[in-house]
Parts: sequence; C-alpha cells; structure tokens
Amino acid sequence: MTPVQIVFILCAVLILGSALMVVSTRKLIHAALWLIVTLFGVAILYAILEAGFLAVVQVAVYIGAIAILFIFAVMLTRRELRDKSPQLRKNWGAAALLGLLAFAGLAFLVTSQPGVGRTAAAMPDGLDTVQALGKSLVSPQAYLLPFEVVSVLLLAALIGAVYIAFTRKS
Amino acid sequence: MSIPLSWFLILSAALFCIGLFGVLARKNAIAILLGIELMLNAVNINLVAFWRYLDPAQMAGQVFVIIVFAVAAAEVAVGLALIISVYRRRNTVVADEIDMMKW
Amino acid sequence: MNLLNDPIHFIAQWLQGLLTGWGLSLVLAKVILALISITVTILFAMALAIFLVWVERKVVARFQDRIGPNRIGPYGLFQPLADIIKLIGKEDITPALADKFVYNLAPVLALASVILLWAILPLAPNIYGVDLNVAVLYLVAAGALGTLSIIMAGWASNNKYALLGAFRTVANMISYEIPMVLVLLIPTLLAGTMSVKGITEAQSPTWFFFLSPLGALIFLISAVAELGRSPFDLSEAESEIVAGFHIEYTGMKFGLFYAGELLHAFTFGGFTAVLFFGGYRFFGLENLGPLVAAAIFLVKAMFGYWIIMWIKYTMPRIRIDHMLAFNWKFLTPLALTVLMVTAVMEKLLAGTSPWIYSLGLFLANLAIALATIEILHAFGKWQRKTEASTKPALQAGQYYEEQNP
Amino acid sequence: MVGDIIEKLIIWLLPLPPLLSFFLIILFTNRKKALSHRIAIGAAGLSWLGSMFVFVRALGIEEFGKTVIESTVNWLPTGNTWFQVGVLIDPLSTVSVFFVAWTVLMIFIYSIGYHNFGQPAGDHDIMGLPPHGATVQDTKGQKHKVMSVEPMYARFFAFISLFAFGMFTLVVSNNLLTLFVGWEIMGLCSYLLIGFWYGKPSARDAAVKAFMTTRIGDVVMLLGIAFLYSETGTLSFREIFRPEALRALVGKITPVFGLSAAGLIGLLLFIGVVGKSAQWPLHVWLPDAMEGPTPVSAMIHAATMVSAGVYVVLRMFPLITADFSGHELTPTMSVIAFIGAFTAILAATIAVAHNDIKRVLAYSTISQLGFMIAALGIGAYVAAAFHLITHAFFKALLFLGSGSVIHGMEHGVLHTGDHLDPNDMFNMGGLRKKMPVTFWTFLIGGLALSGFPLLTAGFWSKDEILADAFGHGRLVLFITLAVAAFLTAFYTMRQITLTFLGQPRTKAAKHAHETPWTMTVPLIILAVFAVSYGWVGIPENFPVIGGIVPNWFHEFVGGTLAERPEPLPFNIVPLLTSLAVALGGLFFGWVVYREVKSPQQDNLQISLLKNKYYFDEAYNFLFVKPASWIAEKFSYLFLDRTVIDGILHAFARTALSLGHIFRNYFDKPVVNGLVGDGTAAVVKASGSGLRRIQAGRIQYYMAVSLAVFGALAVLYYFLLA
Repeated sequence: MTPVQIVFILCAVLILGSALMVVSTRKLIHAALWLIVTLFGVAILYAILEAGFLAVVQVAVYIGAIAILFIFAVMLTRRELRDKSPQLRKNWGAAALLGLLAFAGLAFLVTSQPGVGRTAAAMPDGLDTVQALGKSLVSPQAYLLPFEVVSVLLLAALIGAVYIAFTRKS
Repeated sequence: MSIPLSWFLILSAALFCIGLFGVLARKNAIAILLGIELMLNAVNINLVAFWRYLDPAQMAGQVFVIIVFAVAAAEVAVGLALIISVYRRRNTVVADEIDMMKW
Repeated sequence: MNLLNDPIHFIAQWLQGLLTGWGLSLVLAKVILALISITVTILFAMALAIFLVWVERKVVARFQDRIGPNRIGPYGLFQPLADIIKLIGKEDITPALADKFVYNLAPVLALASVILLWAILPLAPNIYGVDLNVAVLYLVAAGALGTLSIIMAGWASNNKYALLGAFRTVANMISYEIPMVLVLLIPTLLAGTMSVKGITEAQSPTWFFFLSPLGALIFLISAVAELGRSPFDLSEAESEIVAGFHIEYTGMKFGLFYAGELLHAFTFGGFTAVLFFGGYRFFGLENLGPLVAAAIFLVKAMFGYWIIMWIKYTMPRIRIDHMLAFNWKFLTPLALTVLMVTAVMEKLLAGTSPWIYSLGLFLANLAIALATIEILHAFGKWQRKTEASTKPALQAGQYYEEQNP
Repeated sequence: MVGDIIEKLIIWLLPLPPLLSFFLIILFTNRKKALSHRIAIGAAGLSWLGSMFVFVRALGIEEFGKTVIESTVNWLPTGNTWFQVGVLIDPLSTVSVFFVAWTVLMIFIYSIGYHNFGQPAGDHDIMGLPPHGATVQDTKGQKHKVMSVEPMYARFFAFISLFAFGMFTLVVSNNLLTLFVGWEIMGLCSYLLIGFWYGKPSARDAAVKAFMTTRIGDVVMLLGIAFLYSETGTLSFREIFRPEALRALVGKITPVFGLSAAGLIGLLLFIGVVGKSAQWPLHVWLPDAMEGPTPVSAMIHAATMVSAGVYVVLRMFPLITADFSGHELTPTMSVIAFIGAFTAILAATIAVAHNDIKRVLAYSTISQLGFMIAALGIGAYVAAAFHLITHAFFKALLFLGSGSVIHGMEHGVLHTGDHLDPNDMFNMGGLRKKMPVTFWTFLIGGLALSGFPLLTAGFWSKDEILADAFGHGRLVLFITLAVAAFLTAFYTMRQITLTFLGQPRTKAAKHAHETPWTMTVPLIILAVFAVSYGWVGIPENFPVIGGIVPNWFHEFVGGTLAERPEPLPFNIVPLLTSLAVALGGLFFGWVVYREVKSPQQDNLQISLLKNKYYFDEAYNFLFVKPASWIAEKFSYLFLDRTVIDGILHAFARTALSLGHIFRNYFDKPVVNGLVGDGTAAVVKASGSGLRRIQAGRIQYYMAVSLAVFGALAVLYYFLLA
C-alpha cells in the first residue's frame, strides 16, 4: 500500500458513499449537497491522475454552477422545504437489481480485458498538460471544430432554458 | 503512480451503476437528473484514467471530458428549466406523474 | 540558504531533519510538514482577519467623521479581541427547524473558501503555498465554494429572509463570476500562464494595470460584487430582508461569516495586487529579501482592501434588477470586448519594444473606454427621446388630476 | 508569409458576407426595406472586393496552374485520417470568381429598381403575389396608378444573398463535398425564388418542377460522389487528379457497360450536371422557372446556377477525360458531346417559336449551355470555359434587359389599364425610343449572343468552340452546332425586332417608360463586359488582329490542366462558318420579322415547336401520370383499399362471425356460466400489464432499454466475441 493508494481508497470510499447518499437520502436538498461531495471526490481523483486543470474546472463548473443550479431547482419546486414522503419508487428493488447486474457485467468486462492491471504511462518530460490541452482545443488540426460545436450547443441550450423557464405575461 | 488502471475502472463502473440506480429508482425528476450527473462523472473518470494510463501526450481524453462538462451543463440547464416549467403548470415534479404528452 | 533569504524552506528543512531524526519515515515527515504548513497558513490568515476588524472599524469611522475604537489598547488596537470575547460569550442559537448539520457547516465553509485562496497567494518569490499552474481558475473554483456556503446557510436556517438573501447572493455571485472570469483571462493572456507567481514575474517592466486598466477596473467591480459588499450588498439589505442569509446566526458562527467577509475583501485586494499591480514587486525593492517583498505585497493588498472599503462606505445600495442588468448588459459585454481587443493587440504587438507594446495596449483600453462612454451617451439620448415621445410631459397639476379623478 | 495567410483567409471568407447578410435580414431586418438591401448589397460588395483581390493576386503569380492557392482544415475524423475540407483558387476558379462576383453584384443592385424600391405600398398587394400597383394622388388631386413596391422585398434580398453564398462556396471549394453543399444550397434557393410569388399556382408548380427535376440529377451525382469516395478515399480535386489516382481509376473496369471507373464516375456526375444545367432530357424545368422575378432568372437561370453545372464538368474534366487517348472519344465523352449538341439544336429550334420574351431567353440559355457541354464532350476545355464566362455576362445582361423591358411595359400597362401580358413580345414594338438605354444594352447583349463578328465576346468564344469541333474532326457536331448558332442569331434578331424596332403595337407599349438608374447602370456595366471580355481570348493566329492582344485566357485557364492544351492552328472554314451563321441569322431575323404585326402573321408558330416538342406532355404521360396512376389506382385503390383493407375487413368479418358463434354457443353458456368473472379479472390484469408498454414513464422506458441493451451485450459477448 503506497500513500497514493491509500488516498485513492479514501477518495473512492468518499465518492461511492456520497453517491449512495445522493440516490438514497430522503431530503432532496441533501441529495444535491451529497452530489457536491461526490463531485469533490471526483475532482480529487482528477488531481491524483495529474489532470489539475480538470480538477479545478470540475469544482468551478460542476460545484459552482451545476450543483448550485440543482439546489435552486430543488428550492423552486416545493412548498415546504422538507421532503417527508418516501423518495424511492415502489419497485426500487428491481432498479437495485438492475444496477447490481450492470455493475457485475461491467466489472466482469473490465477485469477480463488484458492490460487492465497496468500502471500509469510515464509523463513525457516537459509536457505542460494545460498548455497542450489549450492548444488541442483551439488548433484547427485537432479539436477546434468539436469545441466550437459544443460551445454552440451550450449557447443553444442556454437560450432554450431561458425560453422554457420564462414566465409569459399574458 | 502505483495504482492499477482497473481500480479506476471498477470505481467508475460502481459510480455509474449507483447513478443508474438513482435514475431508475427515484421518484423526483430532479433526483433523476442527479443520477445522470453521477453517471456522467463516472464516464469522465474513465476518460481521464485512460488519458493518463495510455498516452498522456495525446489530449483526447481531457478534451472529451471538457466536452462532457459542456454537455452536462447544457443538459442540466434545459432539464431543470423543463422541470420548473412543468412544476409551474402541474405542481408536481414526480416523474411518474408527468406521463402525458400534453395537458 | 539562511533564515532571512529563504525562511520557508529553511524552516521546512530544519523541521524535516528534526522529524526524520526522531525515526519517522520521510513520507510521514512530509505529511506532517504539510499539515503544519497548512495550520500556519490558516493561523496567519485568521490573525490577519482579527487585525482587519480593527482596520475596518477605524477606516469606516474616518469615512463617517468619527474616531472609531480608541479605548482598548493603543489606538483601540485590542478592540477586536474584545469583540471576539463578546461573540464567544453569546448564546449559540440553532433554530428549531433548522437543518442542523448544514446549518453548522455553512459558516465553516464560508471561511474555508477564503482561506483556500491563501494557498496560492505568493507573498514573496519564495513564500507561497503552492505554485499551481491553474491558479487563476482555482480562484474561481474557491469562489464557487463561497457561493455554496451562502446558499447552504440561507437554506438551512429555515427562514424566509435568509432564503431570499441567499437567492439574491447566489444570483449576484454567479452573474458577476462571468465578467470576473473574462478579465482574469487578461493577465493570463498577457503573462502566458495561469500561475499567479508566473503572472507576478511577468509584470516586468510594466504592471498589467497599465496594460489593461479597464480589465483591472472590471475585476475590482466584480470582486466587490462577489464579496457582496456595498453597493452590491443586496443579500443583507437591512430595510428589505433584515440581515439576509446570516439572520439566524449568533455568536461565533456569525463571527466566522464576518471574519470571512473581511478576509475575503482583503484577499481580493491581494489578488488585485498580484494580477494587476505586480504583486510583491516594487522597483527592485523586492530583491532586498523575502520579508521586504512580503511587506510590499501586504501593503499593496491593504491598498486594494482600502479601495474596496472606500467604495463600500461611499456608495448607496442599488436595486437588484439594476445590479443584474448592469452585469449582463454592461459589464459582461465590456469585459468580452476588452478581452478580445487585448488578445488581438497582444498578438499584433508581440515582439515590438516594451514601450510600444505597453503604449499600444494602454491606448487600446483608452479607446474602448471612450467608445463605451460614447455609446452610453447615445443610448441615453435615444432612451430619453423615446420616453419623451411615448409619454408626453405632464402639465402642472395634471398628475394630481390623474391620480384623483 | 503574413500576406499568404491573409490571402488564404480572404478566400475562406469569400462566401461568408452573403451568408451573414441572409441571417441578418431573415432574423432582424425583415421589416426594413432600405436596411435589408443595404446589408445585402454591402455583403455582395464585400465578396466582390475579396474576389477582385484574389483575382488580382492570382494574375500576379507566374505559372499559376502549378502553384495554386489551397488551404485545408480537418473536418471529420475518418479512422486514422481526417476528411479535409478547404478552399482552392486555381486559374479556373479565379476566372469563375471574377464573373460570379461581377454578375452577383450587378444583379443585386438591379433588384432594387426591379422591385420598385421607393414606390408606395400597393393598394391590394399581398405577400406571395407580384405587386399590382398603387393609386396616388398628384398635386392637382388627380388619381392615377403607379407601380408599387414588392411586399416581400427583404425576403427577396435574403434569398439571393443565400444564393450568392452557395455560388461562392461552390466556386472556391477544393473538394466535391463542399461543392455539393453549395450546389444544393443553390438548388434550394432556386426553389424558393422560383416560387417567390407563391400565390401564383403556376409559380408554385414551376418551383416544384424545378426542384424535382434537378433532384433526379442530384441523386445520381451523389451516387457518383459516393462511388468516387469509395474508390479513391478522397474528394479533394487535386488529390483525385494525381496521375496515380487517375491511372488507378482508369485501370478499374466496372460492370456497367464495361466503362472504366473514371468513365462511370464522370457519367454519374454528368447526369447531375444535366439536371442543374438543364440539358436534354432534364431541360424542362428551366423555361418554367421564368415564373420567378426577373433578377432571379438572370442570376440563377442564366449567369450562375446553370453555369455551375458546366463549372463542375470543367472541374472534373481531368477525371472525365482520364481515359481519353487523344482522338477516339470515350463513351462518357461521346454521351456528353451528344447530349450537349442535341440540346443546343433542340432548344434553339424551340426558342424560334416562342413569344414570351423571357422564355425565348430561357431556351437560348439551354441551347448555349448545350454548346459548352458539347465543347467539353470533345475535350475543348478552354473553349468551354471561355464561353461559360462570356455567356454569363451577356446572358445576365439580356435577362436584366428583358426585365427592364417588362418593367417598362408594366408601367405602360398600369398607366393604360389594359389587361395584357407585359411579357408577350407581340404586345411590344418600337421600344427603342421609349427605353434607349435598355435598347442599346439589349442590342449589345443580343449581338454578343448571336456572335456578331469581331466586336462582341460571344463571337470569340463561340468561334473557338466551332474551331475546336472542326479542328478535331468532329464534323457532325460541327454542323449541328453551326445550325444551332444560326438559329441563335435568328431568334435573337427576331426578339430585338419584335421588341424594340418598328412601331408600338399596343397602347401599353406607347406608354412604356425607361427604368430607374439602379436598373440601367448594371445593364451598362454588364454590356461593357459583354463586349470587352472576348478580347482576352482572341486566338493568336487569327488573321490581322490576332496577337495584338495576347491570348491571355487560353494561357491562364489552360494552365489548370496538368498538360496545357495546345492552341489549334488557324483554319478558315470555321471562321467563315461562324461569320456566315451569325450575320445570316441576324439578317434573316430582321427580314422576316420586320413586317410581322401579330402572331398570326408569324409563319414559324408551328405547334410542334410551340409545345416544346411535347416534352412536358410526354413526361406527363410517361412519368407523372403513371406515378399518380400507381399512387391512386395501385397503392390507394388496389393495395390499400382492396388488399389491406380487404384483409382487415376479412379479419373483422371472420372475427365478427366467430365472435357471434362464440358468444352465442360458447361464451354465454360456457364461460359466463363456468368461469364467470375470473375471465374478466384475467383480461383486466393483462390489459393493465400491457398498458405499461406505453405508460409515458421515463424510468420504465429507461429500464427496458437498458435491459434490452444488456441482453444484446451478453449475446454479443458470448456468441460473437
């Protein structure tokens, strides 16, 4: 057990535990807050994987925008602040079974592939991942077009969201 | 780094399936979206892990993650707007009760 | 390497030698060392916050033509300690229907989100927490945690005023984050790095303030909004929603919010200094030693903090719709324009002499400022004209007749 | 270096201003007429500036055919490689950009006047119908009718802007895919613009007809593109035309008529061209397309879009002629040459008998395009390119001129209040005095079209085609084209005589009026080109004047090909022929129609020609009728009503009688008696079970799809992997 492995295991426990809380807790606002914990854990994972930029963006975008949006939505869609009735559907057992089956299948697939036990490739010397990422996002020879397309998608989604949620004054 | 790749993959599979459970089992439409977020994050873990373990000089994995971020933001914006708009008209956010095309 | 030239590493090496000498493994020693340094940073920031309470009270007193605290200690310097004792002595109330865990977590998170920023502030060339290569984004990410703490506090208090305050604050912070991120890109662009240390080093010979005065101005405005200080203190507009998100907090929990706000303001002063005013650099004086550099930095940060206070105590509060409109219709487009113009000018002027480079960027900013003023002027004219044409001016007495037929 | 980048950037940006203008007008300035046309013309002007910049730069480059300007970006990842799209400026696209930019700009400006900008809104004008005129009161209080502004003015400029975008895209593309995109955008715009006055049933029908007819060609063209891509793995012109790639294509024999791959692809692409350039047998849409506003006819159906077809053949020329050894024509080329020549003569004969001023020009366009196609079929690359450009100029000029005439006539019609067709040439006459500018420019265009010797551009280009046909020994073709050229001169003179010469034949013609400057200035500019553009392509060994001006066009455009075509030696026969047919046709046209006053006196109003060889009727009989017959009789009445409904009814009846039996002899006594409500409960349970299939519950759908996906994955894993 190296220290990194210990950190990974702690982080994994944090992620999975909070994710379980997200899907099982009765108070919806707590679910959203637990989601933030999960997202934070994933950010730590990114840091472990030496993707610092993504770790920070994960916090800024996911926690700073998406999770807050969730909390807003939760608050806007209720009369009382507490959820008292059960939040799971009646047949949640079947869903759990399906989830477990899917996990078993995925785990089987993952472990049966050759080379999953490998350790990380060496970081090339002098590679500034942030710079490389930036360059590949704006280089026409790399991912400029997908990047632009996605930005247009985002714009369209925002306009759509504003339009949908807009209260029309009749 | 001394962590085998399979750890990340198993973790991501587990997170994905928890998200799946959330999507399938929760009543509240917002909670379903929460589950979808978990699933997207599981995918992202995979992408970053493969980037790191296979070829760090090739930025495809990270670029994909950024695209997933954008898509997630778009999805949440539109999804939540829809839910709020439905709530205004129907006073419910339970997914099972929103089962008609028109009302 | 001695204590004066490189205090941090000197102490660190000494401590590491000490710990490994006790038979601890190197890894463990490093972990302990990291914990110690984190604790020291936090303690320093907290101590600073206590000092800031005094500064704030003194300065506001001067603005209001008073003397301010002057009884306890020289110049009232120990007043904050008395404040703290009073706060600790107060009853710690948790509302009955509050969400206890979240309620108690929120003030901690509020302060934590500020202290997180201290990890990346470079006090001197070799006194800093970490030199992140994504530090500028880290600033935004930590701000997101601050937003989170406020919405948690507002929700967990189970109080309508608190919730309304939290809504206002979050709308405020999320909106003003956009121009802030946009202008944060300007130093990044000019320095070619996102590391704050790199940005500090890149401000030679010219501070970025002179290359992009508009950028600095927008940063300051959005920082004030991000802090939720006047004129953007809608979250605690006393006449409307009493005290906003911290209405239910008493005692030291309130104290944490308060200290967090002051420290946040000071930290943003520090970031203004780092990003636009050369950080710890001041005409070569920083070469005298890291302690001098740290002093220079703190003075600059204090100057930034003082400007934020100056704004706070001289500007009246503005209405929420005005505030959001100001952001979306004015600040964001302006920030976008400044960013694009700076990027283009930077590319065009790259490789020319520093004088031409600086002058070109400065003039570009000046041109944008003039154009903005002209556009506002024309827009105002147009608006007045349309208003005049749609609503004929009332004759004397007409208004009264209309109201009382 | 920087200059190169800026140059490439300009080429990339060339098509963009019209697109932006389209969106701006559609989205924002739809209600502002002046702003809309300012935006559109500004955009066309920007593109024009860029085009002129590119043109001048390209002229300055030595051996331009070898050192073309090309710039590509990655677009679509395809496995390990990228599908690249980009722009290409070589001599062919340089000259094309030149004529496209000029004609587009002129037509944009002309449209302002044509749509009566600045006139009052009409009394009863509605969207979708041409303006009917407005009543105004002058200072004396007298009311009279004047022309009214087009109600969908802004929309028109939006559409033609989009069209200009398509054309520029097509011309600067370096690959077949973006070329095809531009091609289809133009197809769409053509549809929209022909049906611009969608309130008229004839315009609607014409739009649908144009769209459907060109669609036939386009589908085949897409097949050709797909085939080409699967054979070579690229759609970039310069990569396809690498000698190795061409050799590989020539070497591969396809099962279709034993053609080589190159030949088959060429043929497939050519069928697309047949649709777009209105060649026989897909020529029927073009005359009907005259239902659109006249600037549209000029732009789409004369100057640019139909030229795009010829442009594509020019582009793909190296591929089409890949297995052309020098003398023996390949099957593909023979087909091209035959269709071109046949179309040229067919359309020319039809044009002789028509009275609608625009329709005559439409058939003339078809005929001239036939000339170019025929020239390409015998390998006369430069001659075809030359005629393409000169034709674009003078045909745009003629169309705009005819629009000006119609406009003037409409003025007269409104003034007199007679209800007569302002397009009919027999209603005109003597307009040369009323509309002098239009007359002189129309005359120049007509002479250019007829190939009036030495002076006009049409002479030089047409002469070159004839010379090529003769020089390569294609005698049948030569004679066919010569006859077509004679007919061309004949009907052109007929048109000029009927329209402008003699005395006014109606009151409306008496009151016709010269059109505003926005319409006449483009006419004058285009007239300058219609004359002068021929001088850049005078053969060097032409007697007397050859060599005064160097044969720049041949040098420049010929450089596009890998092997620069050698100029032909001078031969007196084609020259004399073209002199004779041009002058003879003009003379006969004048002589015959000098005295003709009404259609009854016109001996050439043969019903076979009048009805366009009954092509429409034949197509109607062969394709449209059978299709509607199949739809109605077979699909609807037989298949749907008889077979399917019959089966269903049979089921229903069987079920009914069975039910009857069961009810009376089984259900009532047995089931009700024995099982009673149990059956009902079972039915109810299964009903509610089945209802879940369409419950509208998202999570249920998700679970089912996940289960199916999982089952498939397991199956795949165990059976296949």
